[in-house]
Amino acid sequence: MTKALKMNKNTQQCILDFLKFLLEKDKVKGVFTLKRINKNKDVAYSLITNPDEISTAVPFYPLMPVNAGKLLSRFTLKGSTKKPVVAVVKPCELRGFIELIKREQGSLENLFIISSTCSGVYPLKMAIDGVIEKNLPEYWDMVKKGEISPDLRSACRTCEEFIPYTADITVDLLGKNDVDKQCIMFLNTEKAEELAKDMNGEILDKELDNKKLDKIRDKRQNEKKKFFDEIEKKLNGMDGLIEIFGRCIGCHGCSKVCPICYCKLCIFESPDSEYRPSNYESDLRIKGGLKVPPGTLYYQLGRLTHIGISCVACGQCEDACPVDIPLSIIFKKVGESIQKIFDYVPGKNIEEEIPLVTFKQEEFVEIEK
Amino acid sequence: MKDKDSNSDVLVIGAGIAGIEASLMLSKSDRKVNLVEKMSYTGGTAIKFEEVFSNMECSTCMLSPLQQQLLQDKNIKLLTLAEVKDVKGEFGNFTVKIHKKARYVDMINCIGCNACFEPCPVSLKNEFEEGLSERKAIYVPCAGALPNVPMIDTEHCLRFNGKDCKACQEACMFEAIDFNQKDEQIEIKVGSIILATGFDIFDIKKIPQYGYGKIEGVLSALEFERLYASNGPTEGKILLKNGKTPKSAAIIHCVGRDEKGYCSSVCCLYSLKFNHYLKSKIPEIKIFEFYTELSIPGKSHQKFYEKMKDIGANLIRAYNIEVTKQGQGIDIKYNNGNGKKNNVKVDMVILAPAIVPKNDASDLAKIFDISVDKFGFFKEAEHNVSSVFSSKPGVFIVGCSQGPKNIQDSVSQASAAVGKILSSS
Amino acid sequence: MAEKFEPRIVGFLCNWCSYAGADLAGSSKLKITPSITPIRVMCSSRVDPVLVLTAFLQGADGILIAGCHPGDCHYDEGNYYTRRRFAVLKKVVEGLGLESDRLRLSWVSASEGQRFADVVNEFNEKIKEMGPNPIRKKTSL
Amino acid sequence: MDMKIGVYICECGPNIAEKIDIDKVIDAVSSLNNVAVVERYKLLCSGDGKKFLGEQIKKHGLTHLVIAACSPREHQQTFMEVCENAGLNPYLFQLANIREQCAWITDNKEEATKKAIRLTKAAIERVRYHTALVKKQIESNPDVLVIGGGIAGIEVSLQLASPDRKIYLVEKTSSLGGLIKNFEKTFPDMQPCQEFIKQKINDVNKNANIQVLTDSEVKEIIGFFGSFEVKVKKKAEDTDEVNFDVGAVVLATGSTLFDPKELSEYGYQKFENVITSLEFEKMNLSGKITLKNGESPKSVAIIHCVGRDKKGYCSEICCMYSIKFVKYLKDKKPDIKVSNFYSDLCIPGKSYQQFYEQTHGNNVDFIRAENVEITKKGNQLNILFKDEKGIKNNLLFDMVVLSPALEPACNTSQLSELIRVSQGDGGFFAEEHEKIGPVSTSTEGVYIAGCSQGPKSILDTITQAGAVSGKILSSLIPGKKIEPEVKVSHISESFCIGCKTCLNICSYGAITFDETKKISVVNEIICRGCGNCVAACPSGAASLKHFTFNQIYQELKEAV
Amino acid sequence: MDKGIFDAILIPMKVPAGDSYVYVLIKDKSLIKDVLPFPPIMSVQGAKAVSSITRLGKGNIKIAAVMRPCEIRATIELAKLEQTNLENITLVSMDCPGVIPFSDFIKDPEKAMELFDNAIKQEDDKIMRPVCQICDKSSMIAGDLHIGTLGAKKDTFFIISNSKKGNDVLDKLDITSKDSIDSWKAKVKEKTEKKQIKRKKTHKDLKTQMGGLDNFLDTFSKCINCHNCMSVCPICYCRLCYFDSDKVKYSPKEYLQRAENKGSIRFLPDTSLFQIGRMIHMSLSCVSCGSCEDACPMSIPVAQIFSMIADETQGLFDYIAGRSLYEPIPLKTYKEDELHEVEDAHD
Repeated sequence: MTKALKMNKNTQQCILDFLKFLLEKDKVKGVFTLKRINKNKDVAYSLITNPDEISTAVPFYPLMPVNAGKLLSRFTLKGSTKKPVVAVVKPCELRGFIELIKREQGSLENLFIISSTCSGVYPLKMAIDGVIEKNLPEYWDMVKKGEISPDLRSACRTCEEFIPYTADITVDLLGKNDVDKQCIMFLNTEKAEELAKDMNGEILDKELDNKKLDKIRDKRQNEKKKFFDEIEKKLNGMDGLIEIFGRCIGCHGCSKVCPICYCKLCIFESPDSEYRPSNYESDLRIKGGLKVPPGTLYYQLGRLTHIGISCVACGQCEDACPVDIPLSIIFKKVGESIQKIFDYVPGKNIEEEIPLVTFKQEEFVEIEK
Repeated sequence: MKDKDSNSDVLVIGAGIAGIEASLMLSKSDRKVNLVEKMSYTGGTAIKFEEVFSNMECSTCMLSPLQQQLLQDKNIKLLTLAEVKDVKGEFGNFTVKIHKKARYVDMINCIGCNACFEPCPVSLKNEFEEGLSERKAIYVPCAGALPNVPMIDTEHCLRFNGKDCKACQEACMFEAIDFNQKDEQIEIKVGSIILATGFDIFDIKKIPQYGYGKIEGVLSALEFERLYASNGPTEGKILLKNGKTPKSAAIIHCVGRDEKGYCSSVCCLYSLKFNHYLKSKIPEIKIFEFYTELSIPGKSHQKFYEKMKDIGANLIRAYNIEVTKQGQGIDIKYNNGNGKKNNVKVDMVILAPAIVPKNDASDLAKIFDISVDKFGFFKEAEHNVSSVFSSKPGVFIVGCSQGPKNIQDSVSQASAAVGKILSSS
Repeated sequence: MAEKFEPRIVGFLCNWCSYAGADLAGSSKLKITPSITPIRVMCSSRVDPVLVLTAFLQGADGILIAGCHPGDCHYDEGNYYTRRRFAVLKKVVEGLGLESDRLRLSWVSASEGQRFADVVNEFNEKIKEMGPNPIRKKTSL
Repeated sequence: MDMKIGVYICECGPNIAEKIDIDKVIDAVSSLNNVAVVERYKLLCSGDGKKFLGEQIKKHGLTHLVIAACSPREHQQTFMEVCENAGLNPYLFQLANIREQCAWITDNKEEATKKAIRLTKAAIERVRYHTALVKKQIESNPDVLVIGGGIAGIEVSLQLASPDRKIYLVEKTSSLGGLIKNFEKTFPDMQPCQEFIKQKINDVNKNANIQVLTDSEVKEIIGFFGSFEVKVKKKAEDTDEVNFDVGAVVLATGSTLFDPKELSEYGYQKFENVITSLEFEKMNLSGKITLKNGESPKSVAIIHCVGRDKKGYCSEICCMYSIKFVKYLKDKKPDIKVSNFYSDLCIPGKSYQQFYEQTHGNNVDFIRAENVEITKKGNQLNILFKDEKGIKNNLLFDMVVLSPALEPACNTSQLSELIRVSQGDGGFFAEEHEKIGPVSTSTEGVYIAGCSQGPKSILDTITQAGAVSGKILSSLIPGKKIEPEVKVSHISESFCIGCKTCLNICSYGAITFDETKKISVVNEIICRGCGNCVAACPSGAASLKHFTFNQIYQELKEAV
Repeated sequence: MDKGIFDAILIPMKVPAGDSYVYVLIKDKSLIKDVLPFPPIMSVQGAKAVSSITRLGKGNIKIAAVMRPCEIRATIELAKLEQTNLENITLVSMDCPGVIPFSDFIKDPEKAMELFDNAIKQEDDKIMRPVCQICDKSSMIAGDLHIGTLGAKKDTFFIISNSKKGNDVLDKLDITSKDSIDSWKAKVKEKTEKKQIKRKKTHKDLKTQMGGLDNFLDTFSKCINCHNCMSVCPICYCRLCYFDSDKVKYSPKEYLQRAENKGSIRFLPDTSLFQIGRMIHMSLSCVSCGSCEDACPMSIPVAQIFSMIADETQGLFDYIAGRSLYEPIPLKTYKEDELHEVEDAHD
């Protein structure tokens, strides 16, 4: 039985109150969460220090502008924060962050994580012309029912890891039908209890409603099967891959947004991977022709082998792809198959070692000391 | 001469640009240098200029890094307010007696905060500024002078004229001011000597028809340099005595050339430079430039001349020039090239006087036992060898002390002299 | 705004001319607004436009780059490049309708103590007229 | 070992103490991370002050030092020495200028204090990012390559050659001596110079430390001050080239005459008895000055400034040697008529006016003339010109001597390519600084002497040769190591993309391109540390030691 | 190629899935049938393609690269920046009708293709990318050869040479008819002038729309820092972008400090620094090809903004990116007497 904090108000509101409380009571110096950053109500991750700014925070907004794991890593890259900071992130973002910490790219010290049972987010494109805003009521309705909206990103629709593993506080959202009347925050750690202390609301012993959640997981698994079968059909050997990745333009945008791709300089952008005239000359001799820029498929497969083991299937790559390649499903599929071998769930447990560290970060001369 | 017991130290006299260049080079090759300067500051005459032809570079920017380096150089012993009184010995081992006047301000304690000036009750014309501004009895010649340590002018200081004034001493927080300082007689031993004592300018008063010293608004080139200097008496504003801006000006070349019997080789160029000075501050000013022969030798100077013509330099070849006062303005009568009489009226006249030997050149020559030429410049040894050899082995002559020349040639001579010293001992 | 506005001006000064000029201004006890913070660089050409931009976006009210007069550069020609880079920077900022007047390029020689004082004070006045850099308060940079 | 920053604030007597509330500054900075000690002192630059600092550094085991006092231009050096003596790397120190930039610019103590705090903080934040820089010492080769066997090259070689310094004297013609070989006398003293130059050549030839390479041309020079690798090709025999290393290079390639054929009005090589000054010198040296028909001329015209307008500069010596010619002629034929046609008489310096005046009188005249044109009239040459009064005029002469402008030797541009010394005005080699660097160039270790730098007299050439020798003797000392600047640029191999932007803008050719790796590389010995390349590099691959992005950013942050 | 003038051709080709076009380098003539010199989209910027195979040096084979004028101009910029070696490459351009946004295309490739063809027939560009609609250099000849379709009789076209390389090719092709290209010139002039007016107007509107601090920030408030714009930009050739380097990575302390100064900051905080910084670094070489806008997941009108800025910065040195291989990159050189408007007047 873990402790839980119960408040009888709209869950989102409660979280805002809680975050405000944390800042006002000086329990934390900063809050990291999604926030409306301008009058157009654009939403972006923000670092908030002034309690009054909390009012414009939207912790559970159904959008993932960037994988917060990547951001938290950037935040703590140059050493852990000395002042306490709380971050509200999604389960996959948290898992991404954990994977990065395992690679020395960040630190959890003085960083407290609030996450929730996650019902997924909409594609970035829907944020462009405010569609998400319109969809909000429908979204929350769906959250209560624990259903899957077809508008959600494929990555989310097929996500089974919607329960955060290592969060200090887990907010009960998914499938909670009274989410707008009541808020349950599971205080998974002592630190969490400390933070919640003096917050008005009642402390009780509680567990997540696993039956309910299992049902939802089933739904997602079915969804996933559909997607996988579909991709299965395409993924028949090389030609299949070429079909899928044929239009890749080699912009490497996917690795730029990937929470796991942390290398200062991607090996596929490093001098070693550069293409010499002799290369294409031989290619021409053999094939009679080649796609330019070359090596896009090589890159995709290479990236798979590099990060497959740690892919948390957050779907950012697909969101960012300028040529709409269904990356998230492919990476999820291949990733899982790799992870199964070691039955490793990326980001599940910070103690757990990465099964195969097949790659190290390229060591570079510091440009600036 | 390469005998073992020869002394490798060097005495450099004159901390103008040539002397500085020589000292720094010698130090670079691990020679100990005694640099003797008559004045209280380094930089010589060049430091008085705002800009130098033909690249119009700011003179201070050019010199101050060198001056700084000089002051921080461990191998160079700078003696300011010092003069050589006696020299014995020959190349390899000279014994030199130096008289160092007391500065009455401790070089080490003083940090150059200038707190002592303001309380000083005495005030008189500042020679460095060609008398265009006032200074106190304790003073540095101009802002930014290096070393940035004032001196007491005992001739005018009340305390040294029987009164019991110690205003400056009271103002100083560093016990830097020491009235009991005494002149020193220093004796040093050196192997070789470089004379870089520079030049004076021809006393224009000797030629009354230029009206210099009689007519307001008739300036010598050096006075004009200070007038334009951004660290000078007017912060670079070109003004007449009455505070008005001149609407027209005349520049007159070759002042004293005939009297001296030689061309001073830099006047044409710095006179051309004055066009830039005038035009940059007073774009609408009208300029008349009177010359006899245009002497602008070298690869870069004609280009410079053309540039000055583009900004409006107006050169008139003229003879028998006469400058007279005309009401508010100044009238210049002259014969032009084809013998016609002519005249113009201007607000300001700038005279380019000949370069003449330093007033004490002949005394120094005696002290160092070297010969001077008929003009009084130090005389170079023999024909077809480097002009830096004086008539006495081990004594080298550089810069304008050997004859009128521009900065470039002075610096070349300085390096050459150093070369002679380094290769001979 | 209650308390009176004190501009924060960053001054990139080249070691050989402008910083020397600034020192001369100081030792001549000329009055200069303390709102300028001088940053010494060896040559104005070291001033990376991105550094200036960084200062600008972090809310500096004014940024002054000062170097040797053209032709006087201690390193021959550095300041000519400074000028070109500055022109581009200014154009970009201006092109985006941001306040390019907060960026300034000036030549100050080692003997121009007075000029340095004038440039800085005059710039300070201009900035005062413009008021604080609005970017300072923007959260969504 | 963790960071221990010591902060010391100088009262500078009343200068800082009275204008700035030092205690406030102390309070403001004491709490900053890693600040081990903050103290005030009455005068840090004083003997006691330095002693105090030294002791403090040792006592607290400081790893970094910040001093808030006067301008770095005043005492940076002083305090860096203190660090060095106390065993602290002098580059782990930063000086905050709270005197010139705070105390002395305002009477408002509060504001001054605020700014002092800002500057001191900035210095502390900056010093965190300082790294210890160590002076390098590079072995240097004392030998010298002298290109050009004229008087300049000879002078340099003779002065520099010594048992511990070998000289390679490369001359493209078959013999040493250059132009002077053709002169009978030198102005203004009219000293015979044949003996003089023969003697010099002799001295060179019997000097064991000078290797003379005639009929040779330099094909390649790579490297930098202290170690250049040189390839020299012997013209005649196509034997393989001579290779050797030197520490410095002297360009003494001299000058040649402007070709009057380019200006038809002078009728050069169109009419007999129109000759150039050089041809006249040779004729004079041969003993008899004669016309083509063997008779000796009764009247000679000397025309100055031939080609001056075309070249765009005054060649400095033409007036003087023209006067010398008058003397030549008068010595040989006292009754001969000589007329000088000149535009402006350029006789700078103390000796020449007199020299000029000596020639006055008996049948010698100096005519200020414009638009000079030469035609044939009978068997005489007719000179048409406009005189000072602007009146057209003409005069007849038996012989006309042209005084053409001097121009750079033909191989100047090829050499300038070879060794990265640019050509300045008139195509002559550009000196490093018109005033204070007349014989050095923008490439360290490469010097220019004589007319290769610009037209000049033999005397000035000799002086310049001496200057070059001085430069080399004082900076390239046998057995002494060279200490290059330490605050230099560095280009990160991993991040450079090889766009060559930095290459183009470096004034010193300190950056080279590694063709195999396709990246730019800084030669730390040549680099002077201006940082131009750093600001130019879009990838941020270049950085300037001691003025890195972060170091400057830290200051900037405090300012904003 | 038939005449053995070239060993290979770099040209766009439909991808197997048929839902995009990418550049291919082909030697095998049989492949030529599948190529489409002028696809309706620009997925890869041609300059990036050329650079990707020639950055490390020229090959031994002669290649003809058939690209749009903007791609060729970018290629020339890259050549000046040592990022490509054109020695064995002949650049062939054609009058460019513009392309349609990738996002529109991918919805229904077939239909898009039709629309595209009609648009070309009717010379109507409103389905094209906004930045194509304001492109006033769509027929600029910067490469070696240009194929002019404008003002040509039906099913004919002009081949215009612009360099020695180009002439050589023409000679080898020994094309007999040498018509005057005046009709082409006239048409191009007319088109260009129209575009120029539109370009100016668009920029003006754009400036009022997004000019000023708030509008600027709002415009980029959606930016997710994926740096796609930079990744696909042909001019952004750096191995590691300045704004991905350590220079822009701060300590937690500093991030918090910056947040405290303002109450809150967007995280990551340096979006504007990146955007403006990128303008400073590459706007002088920007050819307004529009790739950035196509690649922006948040549909920020990056290309239009950059084209606006580029026109201004390039105007400073009356430089046009990619106009000529022999105009030096402005920041690699200087004039002693210029740009006095940006410096304080010194008396």
